[in-house]
Amino acid sequence: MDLIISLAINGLATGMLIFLLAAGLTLIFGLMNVLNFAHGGLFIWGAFSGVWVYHASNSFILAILASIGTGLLLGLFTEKLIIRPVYGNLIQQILITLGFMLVLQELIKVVFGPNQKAVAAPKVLEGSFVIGDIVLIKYRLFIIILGLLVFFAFSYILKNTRIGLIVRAGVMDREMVEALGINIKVVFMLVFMVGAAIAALSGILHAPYSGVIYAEMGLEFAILAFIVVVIGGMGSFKGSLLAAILVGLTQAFMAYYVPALSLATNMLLMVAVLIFKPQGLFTVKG
Amino acid sequence: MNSLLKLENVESFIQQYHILHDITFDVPKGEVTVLLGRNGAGKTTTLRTIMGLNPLSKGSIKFNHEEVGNLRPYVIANKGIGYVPEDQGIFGDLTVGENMRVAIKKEDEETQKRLNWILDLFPDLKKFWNKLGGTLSGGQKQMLAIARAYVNENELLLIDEPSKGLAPIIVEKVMESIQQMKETTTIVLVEQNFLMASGIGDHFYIIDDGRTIHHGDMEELKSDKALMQKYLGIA
Amino acid sequence: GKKESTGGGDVQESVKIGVLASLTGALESYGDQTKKGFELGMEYATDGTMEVAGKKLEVFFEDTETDPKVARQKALSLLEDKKVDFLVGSSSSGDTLAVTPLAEEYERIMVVEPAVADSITGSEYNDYIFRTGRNSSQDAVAGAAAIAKPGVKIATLAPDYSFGREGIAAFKKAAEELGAEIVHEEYADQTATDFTANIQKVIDKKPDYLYVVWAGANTPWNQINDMKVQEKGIKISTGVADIATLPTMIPLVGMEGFTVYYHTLPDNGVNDWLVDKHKEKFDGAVPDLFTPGGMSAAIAIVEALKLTEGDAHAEKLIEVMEGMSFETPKGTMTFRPDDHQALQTLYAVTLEESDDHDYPVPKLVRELSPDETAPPIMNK
Amino acid sequence: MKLSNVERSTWLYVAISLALFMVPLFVTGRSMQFLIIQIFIFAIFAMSYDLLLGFTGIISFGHVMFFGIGAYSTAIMLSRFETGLGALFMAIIIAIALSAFVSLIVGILTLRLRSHFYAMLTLALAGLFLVAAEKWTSLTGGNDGFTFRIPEILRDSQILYFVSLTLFILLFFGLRRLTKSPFGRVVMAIRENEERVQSLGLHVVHYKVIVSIVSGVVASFSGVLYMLSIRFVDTSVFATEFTIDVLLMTIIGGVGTLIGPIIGAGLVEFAHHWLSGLSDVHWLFERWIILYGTVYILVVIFFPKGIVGTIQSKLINRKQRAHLPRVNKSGRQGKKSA
Amino acid sequence: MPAILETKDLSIAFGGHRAVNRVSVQIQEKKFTSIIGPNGAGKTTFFNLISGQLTPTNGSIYLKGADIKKFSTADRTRLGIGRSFQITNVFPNLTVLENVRLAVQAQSKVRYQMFLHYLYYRKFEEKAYELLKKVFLEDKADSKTVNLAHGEKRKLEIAMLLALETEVLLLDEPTAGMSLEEVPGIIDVIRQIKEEENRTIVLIEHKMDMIMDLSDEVFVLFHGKLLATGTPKEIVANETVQSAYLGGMYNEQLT
Ligand SMILES: Nc1ncnc2c1ncn2[C@@H]1O[C@H](COP(=O)(O)OP(=O)(O)OP(=O)(O)O)[C@@H](O)[C@H]1O
Ligand SMILES: Nc1ncnc2c1ncn2[C@@H]1O[C@H](COP(=O)(O)OP(=O)(O)OP(=O)(O)O)[C@@H](O)[C@H]1O
Ligand SMILES: [Mg+2]
Ligand SMILES: [Mg+2]
Repeated sequence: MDLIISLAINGLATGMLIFLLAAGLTLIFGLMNVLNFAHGGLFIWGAFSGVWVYHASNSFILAILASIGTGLLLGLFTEKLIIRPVYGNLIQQILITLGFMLVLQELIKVVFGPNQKAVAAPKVLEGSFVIGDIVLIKYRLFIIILGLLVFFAFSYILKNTRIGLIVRAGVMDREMVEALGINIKVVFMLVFMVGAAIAALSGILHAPYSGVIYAEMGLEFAILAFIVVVIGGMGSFKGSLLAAILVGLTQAFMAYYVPALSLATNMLLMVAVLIFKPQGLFTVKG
Repeated sequence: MNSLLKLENVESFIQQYHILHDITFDVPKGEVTVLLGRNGAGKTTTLRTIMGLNPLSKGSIKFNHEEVGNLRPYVIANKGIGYVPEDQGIFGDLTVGENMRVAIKKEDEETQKRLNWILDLFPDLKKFWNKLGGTLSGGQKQMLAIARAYVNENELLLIDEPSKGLAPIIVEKVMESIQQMKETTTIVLVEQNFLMASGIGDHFYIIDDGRTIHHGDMEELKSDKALMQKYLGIA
Repeated sequence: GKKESTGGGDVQESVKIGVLASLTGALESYGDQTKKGFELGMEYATDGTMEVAGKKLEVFFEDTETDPKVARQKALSLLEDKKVDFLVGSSSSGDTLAVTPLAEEYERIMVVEPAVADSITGSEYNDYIFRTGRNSSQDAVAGAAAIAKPGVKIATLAPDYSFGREGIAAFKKAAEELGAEIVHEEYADQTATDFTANIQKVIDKKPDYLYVVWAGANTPWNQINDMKVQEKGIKISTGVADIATLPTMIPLVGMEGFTVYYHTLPDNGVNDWLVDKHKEKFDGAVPDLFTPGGMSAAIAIVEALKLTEGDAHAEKLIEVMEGMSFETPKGTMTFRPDDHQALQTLYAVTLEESDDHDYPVPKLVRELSPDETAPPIMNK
Repeated sequence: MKLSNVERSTWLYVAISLALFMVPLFVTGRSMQFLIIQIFIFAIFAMSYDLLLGFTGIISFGHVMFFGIGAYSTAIMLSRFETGLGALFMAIIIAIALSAFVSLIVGILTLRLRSHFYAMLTLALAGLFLVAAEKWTSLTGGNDGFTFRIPEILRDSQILYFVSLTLFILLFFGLRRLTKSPFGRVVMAIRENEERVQSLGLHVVHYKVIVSIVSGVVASFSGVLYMLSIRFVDTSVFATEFTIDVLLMTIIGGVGTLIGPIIGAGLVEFAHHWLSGLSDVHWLFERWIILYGTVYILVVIFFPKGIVGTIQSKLINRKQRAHLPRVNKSGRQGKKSA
Repeated sequence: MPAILETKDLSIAFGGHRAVNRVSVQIQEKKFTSIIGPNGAGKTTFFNLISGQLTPTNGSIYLKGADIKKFSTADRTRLGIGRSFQITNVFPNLTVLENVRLAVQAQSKVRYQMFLHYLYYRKFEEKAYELLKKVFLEDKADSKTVNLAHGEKRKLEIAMLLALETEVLLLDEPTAGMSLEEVPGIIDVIRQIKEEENRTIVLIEHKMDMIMDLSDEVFVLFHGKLLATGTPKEIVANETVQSAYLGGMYNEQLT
């Protein structure tokens, strides 16, 4: 029983981290229908810039703010120069965002050097609570809380403002939204910036979790995030959360009980979802 | 005569195609101006050019004596112009209610009053308030498109073939609604249903091959069979 | 055009060497180390003349991008266009294996450095391949030598692919020969970020040691620490890699393991020269994990050419290189005649905090002699 | 069919093909030939991808699995059995059968659903193939891979060049004909509006499954050739990077043009080779990947439909402008009297 | 005369809403049947059920006595039910001629032919061109379909339906948005098909004069149910129909 609780909590934390990673993607992919392969690039830039500030200032809070700032800025730049010319064209999106991904990834090495960087959790979040045989890693609890916070904040915003509707409408028919008196360009830009900021945030949060950051992790994690978005049903925030948690938990339990298949966990999960519930596991409207 | 919208020698290209050659017309405030013409004459393109959805290559478009040619569509819309597009422009993955919410500019009492009036006009919309726009019937979509334009207070409405796909009884309601709105709102109407066009139109312009080739009072046209035969092909 | 260009050497004025390494991409820091080490090695072995037996030495570096296809293409270009007499490389085993058959086909010596796969000098062996880098089995034997004693209970954790599986298999064999007992083998997804389940299983088995084989940036160290493995009386042991990874090992201070190289460990003149020269040339930076390897490869080539008096024909070279001993920053290395693997010193270390760095550094426990770490012969 | 009916572009392609046969006369270096062979291989791979993406509108994120199937069948057959042409022939048969089977299954499972399901299922399956290759070490050599020998005659670089070129040309003309056949027309209509094709009385799923099979089989040929050229296999032949590469090649050249992916393959291989070679010139170019990524971005901005696609539509526009009045009246007449 | 198409208790519900509710009708061979009804009455949905775009929750559909409920859209087209769409639904990036050519080809035996060039089948192209002429669209033959004006798209929709040469033609508001001048021409085309080719035509329209002019029989749908059937005259005289559908304006017109 203790073991199960331990596994569950850790799985949940992994899931939350994946959710944070996927959240930016869901927002951009789900609302704006943009397949943003540069997402991983935003993620690593968030991680590296945050860690740089963290090491310079010794303050994790500053680091988080810095990476959000980086995300917003990069988001602005990316939307204006990279994404704007290719709205509504999936194929061009793939090419241009992959190209930009390469540039972002390689630029990391120019700016921060080619080596991986070790990152420790801030002192307050280091170590774990031990209750009986249950080990609760502090940093993971922190991530779980933060993930839930992001989830509820965004669910609230999307539900209670017109923004979500406008963006979705804009994707279906840009012209019509403009003809209704809405400056869709600005709306898209803001949404993209926010998506980029969450990606960057998940980057800095990921750093102490895995203890190390490196330029190539961007694409790796972006693919994972993409899988989660699909399993959750495209564009559904709740779906992404549940799918991410499902992936986290499955990984944790498979690694313990069926280690032989743990390599294939994500893929098997995806195959199962596609075959048995192709609309996505948790398609919820909105 | 107090003119609200004035087009002078408007020309427009879509990609390399020269679609509008010379459109000139004048929309007096508080009246219904009808654009007539055969398929492909350029009526829709004219409305789209006014809305800023097509580039204006030459000529001028003045709204309230202010040049609006080639402004961004949302700027034009916010000057008080509403638009019902020919293809309805319904957001298929949004519900009827959400479609309306996207359109509503400010949520005040006035708007609520208008909304109630619209829902009385088209009870179907009320009934299917939570239904996805994409699953509506053709006529219901048309109603929704009209409703979206009605819900904000606009000085000018551009309406492209509203009667298309509507049951006769609804066409009648739409005509009535336009009559009611004339007090506050000026209307440019593209309409093929001559019964409707002649029923509510005050003036008409005939467009052919991207040019305005004739205009006059609707009453005149209704009584002048030769004119109708010449320009509209109806006896 | 076939045949015309086989056999180099006799009339040529110079001897050409092509070095393949990952100079961009995920392994670029390894490639960079090899490159720097090789350049310094040439300088050291020729006393700065870049000549041996009256012949000029020319070196060409090519980037394999860690892609077997590119590696092969670059190797072909080196062999055909540059007409090199030696190949050296490369940073990844895949790149290396895509090239070794070319060494045989063109009858050129290839010095493998630092690719570790056993199969290079095992199942995929050919006579033209010599390896100055250590192989996975050597690591495993060293890992075992560092901790295995009669009565010691060991659990293992490794990534779930051939590198991890083979590494553990070799470790197990060596450790059991030394009298230890392997109580549990745990394998984790190589891309995993959550190791708690695996660590939990290890804890359940209550071993004396947890021996970890890991490669890749997603390390389990933090989580091992967070789950208080060491507090539970389980000691950690693993191989210490390059300097960039040392900060990630802060949670492992006190662990007993082994390493291929750390600049303070070897005690010999060649290493002193290397450390000094490296600092001088590269802004005070010290040589890293694979720098001495690159240097060793260069020294091996120059020494062999000295023995053949500048003759770069492969048959001649093979003859002198089999069994050849040469001095490297890691002490004396010897190419074992059976499989051309260089037997070499590895180092048993503990990881200790250091005053000079904000990361822990390995402290020598004892040198593991070339004989002690000799891997099994696998090319038969 | 009379010669006069043959399209003008066909003559152009025939001429280019003949010219390609001459290339080894000038390019004698084995490494350059190797590079060109790689272009043929990836051109085949990219054409197969274009058939899916460009002509039918199906996105696959796991196309590499067919490449890998071709590669492993070849590697395993050649290393297990005598390295004669017989083993190679068997390998090809196995590659065809296996990739046809896999694409049939994937097609049947997902092609009746919305388009991205195919993308995701192929991604997942390619991932599973990768895991299988990594785990089944006795057969695949796992992550380390293994080397093997190929039939004596193919070891000669020139001969391998001609073999690859011939296969490439055959497949090019074959696929071109397919896209211009009545079948191909339907397939292009499916890309435009699937539902409508259905109500014309055509079974969309049949077409898509057939396309998916053809594309899978063609892709597996590129895997076979790849093995003959590098004679070493490891699990990287199932790596997602290959899918991304082939996706980029197809898009850069221009989707739905068939010739575009070929140009894309050439461009990507050469740009890659050339840019990475620049690192000797200046230290700035050590980060050549930045330039490489920038090329992608520039292509989208200056050639939004891909290189061939953009040029084609420019040409068509010019033609239309020139003939606009005539096409409607006299232009049609000519056709009817013929 | 036998019924070529027959529905029995045909129903479909979306969520709780019964869009078509137990509709049983018989459509006579070679007759002209019209369906009218208010917006949202279920007319298009009824077509969707017959042509296979939707699967009924209840009831059955018979074509010449055979139950076709299990058949796919494509199969039903091959069996002889062709339809046009209310919202124009064609291949936007192909030319107008190509659109029709595809429909002609779909009807032929070379649907899976992969090895011959499509231009080899010249007769398809000629036939397509003939059809475009029939609907007065030949001068747009080489335009991309996206670039057509609304009315032009409606004509293309009709040409494509004619190309299928099915026994039964389902026309969903074919003249909506077509100009006054052109409507009579299209009506002529439809009449001509009815008279010369003896095909069965089912029409949905809101233009009452057209219904009156062409129909042999009229069905009225109301809230998913069959409200009335009869000759055009009977229907127009029906008071329920008048109040539910036609409204005052039409009556004024009649009187
Ligand atoms: N995007 C486009 N590209 C090229 N030509 C176009 C485009 N849009 C419209 N056209 C052409 O411009 C002309 C005018 O079209 P428009 O839609 O304005 O006509 P309309 O008068 O509204 O006709 P309808 O009554 O059929 O709606 C038509 O001949 C049409 O083919
Ligand atoms: N796919 C669907 N999902 C949910 N509801 C649907 C769907 N299709 C149609 N409906 C509903 O069924 C009802 C009937 O629609 P239908 O399109 O058949 O009407 P119609 O009689 O053709 O009307 P119109 O004259 O306006 O075209 C409408 O209320 C519509 O909203
Ligand atoms: Mg129009
Ligand atoms: Mg309808």
